[in-house]
Amino acid sequence: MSSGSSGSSGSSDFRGSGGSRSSGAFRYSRRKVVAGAAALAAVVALSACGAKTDEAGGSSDKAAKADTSGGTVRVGLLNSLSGTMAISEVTVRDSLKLAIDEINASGGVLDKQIRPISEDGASDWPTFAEKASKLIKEDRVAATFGCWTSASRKAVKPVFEKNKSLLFYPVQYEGLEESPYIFYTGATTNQQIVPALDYLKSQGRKRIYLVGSDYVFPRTANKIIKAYAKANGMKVLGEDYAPLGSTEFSTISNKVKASRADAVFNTLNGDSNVAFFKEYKSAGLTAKSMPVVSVSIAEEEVKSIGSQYLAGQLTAWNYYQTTEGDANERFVKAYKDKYGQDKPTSDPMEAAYTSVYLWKAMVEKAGSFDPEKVRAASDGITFEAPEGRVTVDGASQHIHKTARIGRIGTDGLIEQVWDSGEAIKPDPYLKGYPWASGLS
Amino acid sequence: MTELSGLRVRGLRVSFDGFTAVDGVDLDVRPGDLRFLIGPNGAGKTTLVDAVTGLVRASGSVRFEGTELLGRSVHRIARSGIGRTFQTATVFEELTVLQNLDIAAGAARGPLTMLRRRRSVPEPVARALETIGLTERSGSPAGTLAHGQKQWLEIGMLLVQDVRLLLLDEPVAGMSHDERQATGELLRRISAERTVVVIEHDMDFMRSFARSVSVLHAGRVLSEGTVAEVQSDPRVQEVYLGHAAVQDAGPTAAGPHPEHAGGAHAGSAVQEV
Amino acid sequence: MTEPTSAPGKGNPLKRAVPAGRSARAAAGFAAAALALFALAPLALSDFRLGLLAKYLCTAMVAVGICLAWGRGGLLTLGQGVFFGLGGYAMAMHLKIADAGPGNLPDFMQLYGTATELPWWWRPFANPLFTIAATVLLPMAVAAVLGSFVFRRRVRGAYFAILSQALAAALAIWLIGQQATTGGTNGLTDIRGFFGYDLDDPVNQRMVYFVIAAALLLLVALARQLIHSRYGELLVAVRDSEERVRFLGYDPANVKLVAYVVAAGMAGLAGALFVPAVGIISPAMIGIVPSIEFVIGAAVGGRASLAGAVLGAIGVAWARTALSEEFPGAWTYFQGLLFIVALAFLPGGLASLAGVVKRRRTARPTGEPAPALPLGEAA
Amino acid sequence: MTVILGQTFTGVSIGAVLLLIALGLSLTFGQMNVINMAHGEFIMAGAYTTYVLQKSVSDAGLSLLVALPVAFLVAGALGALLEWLLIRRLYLRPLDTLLVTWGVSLMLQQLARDVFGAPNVQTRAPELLTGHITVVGGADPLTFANSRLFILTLAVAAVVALSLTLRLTPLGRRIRGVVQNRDLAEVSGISTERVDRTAFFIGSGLAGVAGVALTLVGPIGPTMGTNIIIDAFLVIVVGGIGRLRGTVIVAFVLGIMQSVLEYSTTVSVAKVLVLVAIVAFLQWRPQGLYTLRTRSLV
Repeated sequence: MSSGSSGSSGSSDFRGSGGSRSSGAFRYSRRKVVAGAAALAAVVALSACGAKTDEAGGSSDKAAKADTSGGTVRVGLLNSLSGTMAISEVTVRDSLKLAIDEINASGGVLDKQIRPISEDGASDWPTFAEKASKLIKEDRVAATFGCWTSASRKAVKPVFEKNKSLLFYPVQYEGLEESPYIFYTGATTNQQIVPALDYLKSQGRKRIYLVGSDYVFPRTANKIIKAYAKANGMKVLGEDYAPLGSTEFSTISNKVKASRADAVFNTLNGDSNVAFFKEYKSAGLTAKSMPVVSVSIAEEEVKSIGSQYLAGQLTAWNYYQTTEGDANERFVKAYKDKYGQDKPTSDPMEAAYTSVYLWKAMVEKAGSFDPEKVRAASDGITFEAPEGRVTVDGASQHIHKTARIGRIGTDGLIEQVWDSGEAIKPDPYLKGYPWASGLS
Repeated sequence: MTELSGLRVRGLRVSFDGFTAVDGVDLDVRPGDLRFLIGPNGAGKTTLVDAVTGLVRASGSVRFEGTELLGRSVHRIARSGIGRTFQTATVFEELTVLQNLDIAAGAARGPLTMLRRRRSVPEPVARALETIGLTERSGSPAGTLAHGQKQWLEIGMLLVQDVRLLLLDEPVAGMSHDERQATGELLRRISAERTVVVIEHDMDFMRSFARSVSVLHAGRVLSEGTVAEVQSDPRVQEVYLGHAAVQDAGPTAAGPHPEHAGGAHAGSAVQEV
Repeated sequence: MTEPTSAPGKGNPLKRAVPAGRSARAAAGFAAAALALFALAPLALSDFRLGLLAKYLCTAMVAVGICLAWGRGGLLTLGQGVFFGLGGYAMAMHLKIADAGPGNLPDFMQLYGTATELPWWWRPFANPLFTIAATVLLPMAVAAVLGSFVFRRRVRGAYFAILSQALAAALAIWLIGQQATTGGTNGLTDIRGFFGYDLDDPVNQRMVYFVIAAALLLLVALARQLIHSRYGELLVAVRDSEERVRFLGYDPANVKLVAYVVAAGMAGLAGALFVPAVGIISPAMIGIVPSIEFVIGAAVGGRASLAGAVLGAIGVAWARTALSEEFPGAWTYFQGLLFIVALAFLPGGLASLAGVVKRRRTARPTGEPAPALPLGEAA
Repeated sequence: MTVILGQTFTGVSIGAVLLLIALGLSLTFGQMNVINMAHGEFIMAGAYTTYVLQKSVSDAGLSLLVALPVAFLVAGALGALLEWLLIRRLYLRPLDTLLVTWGVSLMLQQLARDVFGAPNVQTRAPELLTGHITVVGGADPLTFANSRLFILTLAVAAVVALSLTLRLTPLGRRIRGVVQNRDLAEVSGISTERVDRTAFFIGSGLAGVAGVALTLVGPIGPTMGTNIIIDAFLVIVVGGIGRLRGTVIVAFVLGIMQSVLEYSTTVSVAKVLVLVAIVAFLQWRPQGLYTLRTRSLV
């Protein structure tokens, strides 16, 4: 992350203020130790004698070092293979394995074969933290790829930061985050949500209704959408959230219908989408009268909902299976050869696939697996990804990506109807957008 | 004893979903009495006891030592000196005999006593153990006792509970002849200073130990008096014979019968009367 | 499963009513556990594994309460996640405030919230003493209110179980809905300090482990005292025959309430200590699934025996880790199988295995091994 | 006014789904007192049955009709198998049953994931069932989704069939006999084991039917069962265990409550309010809406 951001942004994330904060904690500790010991009685006092309190920064260099001796290098794959999120994350794991196999077949990284170690996050955030810790400390992996939900990323973020190990996160997300030990290879908000709004505006659809799952990404996305709407003469007619996993959308579709909006901006996740679109169609709402722009529906989801319900609806991503280019043809073919001809490829899978190659390129540029050296080498790394050329922005550790609006066809594939023309520079805090100044 | 003491039931009525199990019972039991309640199945004997002890809701009036019991919760009634046993002996099977008695003796204990361990055997418990002859078994789980011993343990629990009114539901069912005699002697001793009401089907037992008898039929008191008086009452004979006729006609005990199983006793009772 | 009682025979039986060997054996077991927790585990385990053990011990603390309330009291405690969560959130709120430093809002509120100052219900948690008290007392208070309603109305068996689950679900959904002030689905994450100690420091992580181990032993001792007190005997009596106890002049609602409230306090403390051990508390630790998982550990080990419940909880949590590391794609088969085999075929849990062996050896008749559960009454 | 009427309609359609998923439980939980956490996975089995059938029967309407009896048999067989393998050992231990069947549900979910893949699968609905009928026309028309109408019809038909079976057939009498007095039924020569298994077969089979219907409105995936199971249990508990009448009324009341509250607040708040209302209701009537007054003693 850029050291400059800590000063200006109100978010003052811990890293920027790290130095001053820990010294504050030190002063703070003297006072609190008395209170704490009194309250927790002899037990705490006893163990406190044995433990050195935090002499600022003294602890931080005990990070587990990656084990890169021998002919292989281990990397971690951290995805939910069970629980509710498995419906999405298993395909990401498959895609990561494809990239690793390809790289191994072509000689590996720095002449070492990659050995993937897969762990199940079980759709449970503390489990993600536990498994991340295990990959870093026990398996001594050189890097970890995975996580899907914002909650799982938030849970593992301190683990990677504490241990100074790298995570490659492949899913579009809500922005407002930069971590020195995370590379974000999915879209941030200005590469997906803002272009989608631009598109709606250009189509003259200015009265929109917001539907989302009740968690960080939709709520943040909708905050951005409302700020955008205010600045661009659009109107948000309503905003509804359903608990994750909720499958009852009759009331929400009633509200949407009654609002007579021009379009719906949909940030629902997972199972809820299936129920929502079935209800949407039952209510007589169509892509013509009131199109839905979805930011979490990719080819895999289309397949599970059915084009019967989705044909004509819009999506906003950076990649579709139909995206043109040799790199994508190779990717789609390799994926189908490995996992089955009926398996579609999607944006998060592509971002995951790309992330492994980006890591490889960074390692090779740095000539080392050392996370600090890899980070230092990251700026300007490019890769001819299935979605087109992507470039790593070293300061934010996000990547430049092209935004694409697609329309779902009756064949279940998504056809691109608009793109941003060039790769958009990542701007997770939306600093380049004046209307977004009040957001964070 | 003043006229306030003893059990005094007036116009007691209990109904379940339209079925009236007890239909206006009046009953007086004096202290020192050993009253037997008899009657065919479904006569409302157990329901009567249930109503007195607060287990089922009832209308009318039940006074014990001058205090109205109806409307009070079960444990409050128990604390005012009324104890009962059940048709099937219900002791705490996983607890030892001693623990069973200790719990029965301790309803009035304060929180501090409750949260400490039992370091010694309380005097009343030791006495009760002697009385019911289970001193040797005091450390055994109650579940391992023989059937008769369990029933004694129940009576022992009433003793340490120090109740002044004992309501016993078939206390000698399933006991051997000797055990019955012993139980009867025990009840006689107990009734010297307390009021005892016994529901019983065993007519031999009743004849041997009852001081007075009430016959219930169809939720009402049919007859009341000494054993001899009741036995000679033609209405009682009619009810038992009539009931027997129904019983013989077919074992249709499956109906919406509120009374628990126990048909076998009734059958034998018929021959006794 | 229940305490072994001396065989009848010589001497004054009343003297032996309080078994003599029991305390000595318990003391020995306690010493062995302390040795294992304080000496062996820190020596044998890596920092990472010790951290995991700390997490397991937290579930074991919940299991101590479950042993008391369910194993001894027959209460179907399927909502322990609520109390665990209350304790956890109380602690995490304080730590987030402390992490942010005086005058600052916790990081997630700055990112996702609209408030410019702490919500009123956050403010008391700035005080460490209030927080420490609240982690235990808040769950106990909620349990007391809930329990006094539920037990007095004689909601029992399946009703109580389903009702507890409904509450757990309601609390989880509410927390998720209040994202600006509770962190929503994310929960409260990235907790860095613990009463002035930097949690990044492995030495301090160890300290947290020792605190948790000590707390567990404390709870076990407390539960043991309760179980062997007169109250403990009464509780078993209530479990086996609630009506009978009522006819002895006790109000079973109060008896159950005590066990329920104590179990809630234990779950709350466990939740509070889980936070520094794992660095996160989220609604995922509160809902129906974690509530079931808490109970399963105790059930597999043996609900009515303290050692069984504690070891079961640790064992099940450990098995989850080990199986999922070994078979990331298929571990739920093994986990499901473990629950099925242990519960369907060993009603008293693994602890009853020891009991079976012991009984064989002494060839003594005993009572029913399986504690009767009071669902039949609800019918 | 239109809103209230409209939300009542919506509530009825939510209630229809609740009723259908709870109906099987009214037998296995309501009558037999078995807390079967794998019930949701039986619903899942029904949904996957529809998916599999659509691979061979291409007409969406026909395959849906064929799926109904097949799913009943598939889920019913699973239920009978579960009863025979595990539940019959656990009749007196309800919480153990809950935990054991939870283990079963974990395994069934993983099995679905391994057989059908982790992502959700798709079924096609007949076009007729993706539309709606207009009840009241005008600017703000009152509509009722055809899929919900189908589910409502199916639920009502299932309720009628179930209650007729329980009341009129020898099997139904035997089931009720066993429920009311197990020991007595046994001595009267009824094989309680067989009755238990048959009842479990029917209850689980109804879950399968519900699964077929759910493909019209929701996702078909390995975890679809877990999302709905608690709602189903709540319907039974509030309705009164063992009372079909209560189940029906409560399903619709909860549906309408949810939809009305949802309209005026948010989904989360509505859900929390409904749950709190249920808890409060059970304080008032601890045995549910309808109770069998029994004189169970100790």
